[in-house]
Amino acid sequence: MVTTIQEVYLENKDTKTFLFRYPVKIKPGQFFMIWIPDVDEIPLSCSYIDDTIKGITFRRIGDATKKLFELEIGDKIGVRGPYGNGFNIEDGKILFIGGGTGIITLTPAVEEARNKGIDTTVIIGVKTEEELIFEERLKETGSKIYITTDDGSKGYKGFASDLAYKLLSREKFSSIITCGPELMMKKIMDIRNDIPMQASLERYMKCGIGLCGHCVIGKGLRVCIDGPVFNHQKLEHIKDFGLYRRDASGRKIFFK
Amino acid sequence: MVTTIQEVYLENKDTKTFLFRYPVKIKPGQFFMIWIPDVDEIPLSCSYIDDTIKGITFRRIGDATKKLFELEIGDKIGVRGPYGNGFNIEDGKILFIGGGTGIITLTPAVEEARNKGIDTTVIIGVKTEEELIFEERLKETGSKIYITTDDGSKGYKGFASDLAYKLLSREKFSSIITCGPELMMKKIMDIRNDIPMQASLERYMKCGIGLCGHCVIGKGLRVCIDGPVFNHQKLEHIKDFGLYRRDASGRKIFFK
Amino acid sequence: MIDISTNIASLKLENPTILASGILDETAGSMISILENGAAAVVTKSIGLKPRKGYPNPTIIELEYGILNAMGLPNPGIKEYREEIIEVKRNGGIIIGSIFGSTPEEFISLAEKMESYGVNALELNLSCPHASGYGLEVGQDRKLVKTIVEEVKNSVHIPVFAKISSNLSDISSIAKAIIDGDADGIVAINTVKAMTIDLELQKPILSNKIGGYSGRAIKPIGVRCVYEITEEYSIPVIGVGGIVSGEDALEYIMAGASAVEIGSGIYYRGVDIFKKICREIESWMELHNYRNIKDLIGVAH
Amino acid sequence: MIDISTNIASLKLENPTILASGILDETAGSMISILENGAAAVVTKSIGLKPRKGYPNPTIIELEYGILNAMGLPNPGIKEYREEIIEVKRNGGIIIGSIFGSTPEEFISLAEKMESYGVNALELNLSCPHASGYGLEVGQDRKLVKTIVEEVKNSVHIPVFAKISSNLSDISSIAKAIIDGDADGIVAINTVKAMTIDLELQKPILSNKIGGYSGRAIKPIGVRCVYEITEEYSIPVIGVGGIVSGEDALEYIMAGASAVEIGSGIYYRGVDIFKKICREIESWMELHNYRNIKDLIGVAH
Ligand SMILES: Cc1cc2nc3c(=O)[nH]c(=O)nc-3n(C[C@H](O)[C@H](O)[C@H](O)COP(=O)(O)OP(=O)(O)OC[C@H]3O[C@@H](n4cnc5c(N)ncnc54)[C@H](O)[C@@H]3O)c2cc1C
Ligand SMILES: Cc1cc2nc3c(=O)[nH]c(=O)nc-3n(C[C@H](O)[C@H](O)[C@H](O)COP(=O)(O)OP(=O)(O)OC[C@H]3O[C@@H](n4cnc5c(N)ncnc54)[C@H](O)[C@@H]3O)c2cc1C
Ligand SMILES: Cc1cc2nc3c(=O)[nH]c(=O)nc-3n(C[C@H](O)[C@H](O)[C@H](O)COP(=O)(O)O)c2cc1C
Ligand SMILES: Cc1cc2nc3c(=O)[nH]c(=O)nc-3n(C[C@H](O)[C@H](O)[C@H](O)COP(=O)(O)O)c2cc1C
Ligand code: FES
Ligand code: FES
Repeated sequence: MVTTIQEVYLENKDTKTFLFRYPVKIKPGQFFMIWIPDVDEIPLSCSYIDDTIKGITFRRIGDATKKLFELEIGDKIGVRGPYGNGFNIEDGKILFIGGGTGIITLTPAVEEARNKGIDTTVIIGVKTEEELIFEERLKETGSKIYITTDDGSKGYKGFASDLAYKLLSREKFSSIITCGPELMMKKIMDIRNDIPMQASLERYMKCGIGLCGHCVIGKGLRVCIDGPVFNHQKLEHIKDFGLYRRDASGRKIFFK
Repeated sequence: MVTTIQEVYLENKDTKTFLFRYPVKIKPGQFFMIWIPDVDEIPLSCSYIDDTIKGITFRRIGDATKKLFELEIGDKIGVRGPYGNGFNIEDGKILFIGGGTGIITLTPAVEEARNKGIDTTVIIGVKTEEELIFEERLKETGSKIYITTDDGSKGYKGFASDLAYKLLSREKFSSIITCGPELMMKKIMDIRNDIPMQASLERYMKCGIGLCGHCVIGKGLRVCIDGPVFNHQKLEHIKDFGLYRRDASGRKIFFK
Repeated sequence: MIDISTNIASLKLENPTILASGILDETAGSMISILENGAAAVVTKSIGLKPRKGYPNPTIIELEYGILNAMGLPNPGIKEYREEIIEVKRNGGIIIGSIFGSTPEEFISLAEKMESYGVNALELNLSCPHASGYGLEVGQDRKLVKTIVEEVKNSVHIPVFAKISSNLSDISSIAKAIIDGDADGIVAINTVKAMTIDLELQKPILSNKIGGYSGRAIKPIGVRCVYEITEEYSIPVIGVGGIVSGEDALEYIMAGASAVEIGSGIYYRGVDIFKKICREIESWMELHNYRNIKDLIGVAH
Repeated sequence: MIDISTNIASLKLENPTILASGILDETAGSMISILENGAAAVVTKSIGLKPRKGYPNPTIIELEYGILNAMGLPNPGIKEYREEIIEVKRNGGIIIGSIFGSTPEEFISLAEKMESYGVNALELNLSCPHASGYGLEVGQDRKLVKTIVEEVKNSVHIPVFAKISSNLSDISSIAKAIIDGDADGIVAINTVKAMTIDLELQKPILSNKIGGYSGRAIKPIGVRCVYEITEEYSIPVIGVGGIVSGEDALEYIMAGASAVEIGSGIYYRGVDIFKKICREIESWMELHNYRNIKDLIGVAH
């Protein structure tokens, strides 16, 4: 479906949010395939959920996101989806850990958890203060918010996973929900201390509907259909997790 | 759909009835396209209506009906449909006039009328006594039954239309429903005395679904969709009615 | 005011919808009714020199996403069909005569008769997928196609369109042959060669076994053909295949079609599909601020 | 006991279902999962000599009655793909290596590597409808087809199948070329050339514009091709195109297919479609008193 961009927000110098009409039911953690005419079609999480209006939030890093960044209110984009499974948000006390753009995917999940009255703690990890996004939006949910920066320009100096380790050793959480660089998520798997965990993965996607096989990990798990959210039981059996992803041709690219 | 012949009845030496499973709703006057494998597919009225079981009754006259006549219980035939509009059976006092195989099409209509408690009179017109069919079935409905034979071998000697003329002049009917040779029906149009009339027409059919145009009469009336039943208002404007039909190639064949 | 009138060569049409060949065009009454239902023009069924009964039934079968048919080109022959054309003309409609033959001579003879009966244009059937010796069997031979088009063009004064198939390895070279023959337009596509087998009887359902697939399912195939032809050549194209809504028609028009033909769509939406499609095109244009449908022809290139 | 095992040439299959090329066959894990979901064999995605990214997205789009794709033959190249094959073989599955090239030499080189990696058979992609210089562009040239098949056959010892397109004017002559080249089987059909245009953006949706149509809508086209080939020749045929249910598979088998490949069906029914289809075939056979699926191959002729 082609839809018209209705509102545009600049989240930081490289990140924008678009809102558009797209009246379907969506679970936090699900994503769209966004067609940027003449350029590309890329997966982007649904970052804003309302009955008729949906949003995407993206960081410009390459051709597609750069072109998307230039679009304005009234411009048209193609939207397919929602695709994927989304997060499973259950009662308890949840620790959300978002690294980089990962926080985009997590924010609607935090909002849903809060709407259900769940106790939520959020770690937002970025390289440096000016990359921070959604701080206000997350504060408004009434969650406990921690910020980490690699360079110490704001909040805790260090990696989100370092702070997570500390929080986990002094507080009791019923589950962890994370999205961010895969090595960060892998680290969290190692330190999670038997706490149930869900992680949202990113893989190169072409079809988004489980046919092309480009996003497959482990023993035939399709990130676009069986994921992008996987729980720790599944992650334990995915040997590629934290090890490698594949490029557009299907060649392995090892994480470093 | 392919169905299996479940019961076979010999109605007279050239006419048989097949019953088969075909669980759809049908109105009297609607027809099927019956596929006789390796031979042909022909239109035949639904002659027996039950929720799950339907029937066809046919007279052997050419290749297709001859082959059909040879089939037995357990044999398979293809059935498409029901197609066409069917009769409109309204309260009052109805005169049914069936000529030749036309009575096959009328009988379920008579039955429905009687089920609705309508006063029904039926003229069954045949060439000679041994061609008579459905006499018992029609008697069981409690209708007033008249039989006409061209040769006087049973009942009134003469044409069904002759007897109809007599009945119409001495009784008051609220409507006439007829099926039979087109010249007979044309005659009835002429003598109907302003009584509303419905006639079921036969034209060469190929598709049965209103596309091929083979059954078209008048100004674009498709016998398979807009008919086969037409009321007198429509019939008055169909210049081919009683004049000509078309063969398989679309050439006009004039009635004589 | 929204203008949905269009031209194909010198033929002026009030709107872009035309009745496709072989559907409800056996009798004058039928064609007049289609014109009254909003079609800007009708194409006759494909007519040959002699009467032909066509194949025995089953000749047509509804599939899940389309229609499959192998009628076998039934027609009363050019001589008897004359009166149908005369009657349509008397009523004042635009009528395009579809003809089929196996040699240039047959095509010429049919074309001349059609012209003398008063048709407004000709459509050469070079694409029927299921009639041995005719249609696609002629239409895949580049040289023969060129000769037929050329000789017909030399014999008549009305516009000549050639109807082609999607069942070609190289649609471009056949389009080229048609253009070299100096045709006034290309009609794309005819039905797609296909078959369906009944599992109970373990037989192909159509008496001819192989038939032509039309209706909803084939739209992406037809759109592709129209796009391919108009991407390479500038000849006017009439799009056909699976058009059921105004949006479908617009898709063909954006792909490069100057007008569209509609056949199986009648099964899905009734004989007034022509009116409905025109209304849908108009309301799409209104919503998108277009005033002239000609501005949409080929915009997807 | 109902026996649904089948053979194509010397290849023995537990059941007639095979994963079609290009669907969920990029990684060993994916192919192993498909084998565990009931497929008797998997075909690899079409592999070339060098890594290829394929076309930019959009490369695939869901249509109303099918799927349209123009992936552009993305693949990691024959060298890197080796480990995927080795891993599938280690797990014990039957794997058919699909390869594409533009010259006989390329095909030979790929075929020899595939054989050395341990594939059980080869599928020559002579039919991809949207990769310039490959696939259908090769597969419509009769002489080239014969040479490729012949030379590949002379270079390897495993069975060689050639996958053909429905977009051929004359499928019979291409089938003949394949048979003359001494292939062990024909796979029919690849996707059908098609296009879809978005009305809002007034552009073809796929980045490559033209793509290949698969899924439900194309079944009657595939069945026709299988019937046409097996009517004329006695070479084993694998049927592909729009198979979603056991009944669909049986339709291909009655048309003459010895086995079937399934691709887009996964979209409609999940990865366990292979198991489901086998179960549906068995229950149809039970109901109709068949014990051996081989008794149904080609019965519609
Ligand atoms: C399920 C999912 C959800 C995502 N959600 C968001 C989000 O909400 N916000 C956000 O900013 N980013 C998100 N991403 C990442 C986003 O898709 C990439 O940033 C984007 O595709 C980059 O495209 P580009 O052309 O600008 O960059 P390029 O220069 O083309 O690529 C940069 C990197 O992006 C990745 N990428 C490119 N194309 C694709 C593709 N088709 N599928 C997957 N990855 C690709 C590649 O791995 C590449 O390394 C998500 C990815 C996935 C898989
Ligand atoms: C709506 C309708 C309902 C009918 N209902 C009955 C019925 O209930 N019982 C019955 O015995 N007959 C019925 N008929 C007539 C029946 O269709 C023909 O008797 C039958 O088609 C003859 O086929 P044949 O091959 O045996 O004879 P042929 O020798 O092929 O033809 C004999 C005559 O049957 C007619 N006919 C042949 N094929 C067709 C066709 N495809 N469509 C229409 N007419 C055809 C021709 O006009 C021909 O003159 C009906 C016809 C129509 C149109
Ligand atoms: C029943 C039927 C008969 C047809 N007869 C002809 C014909 O005689 N000549 C011809 O050129 N095309 C014929 N066609 C093809 C149509 O004109 C048209 O090209 C095709 O059906 C695709 O369009 P649609 O999907 O709108 O039906 C026929 C199609 C059908 C369904
Ligand atoms: C996403 C996708 C990718 C494909 N890639 C290939 C390929 O690389 N090589 C090939 O021979 N066929 C390829 N095909 C064609 C399929 O193997 C199959 O022939 C076609 O899709 C018809 O079968 P289906 O309707 O079951 O999908 C691809 C099809 C799809 C949908
Ligand atoms: S993106 Fe194609 S299978 Fe997931
Ligand atoms: S039988 Fe084809 S239109 Fe009536």
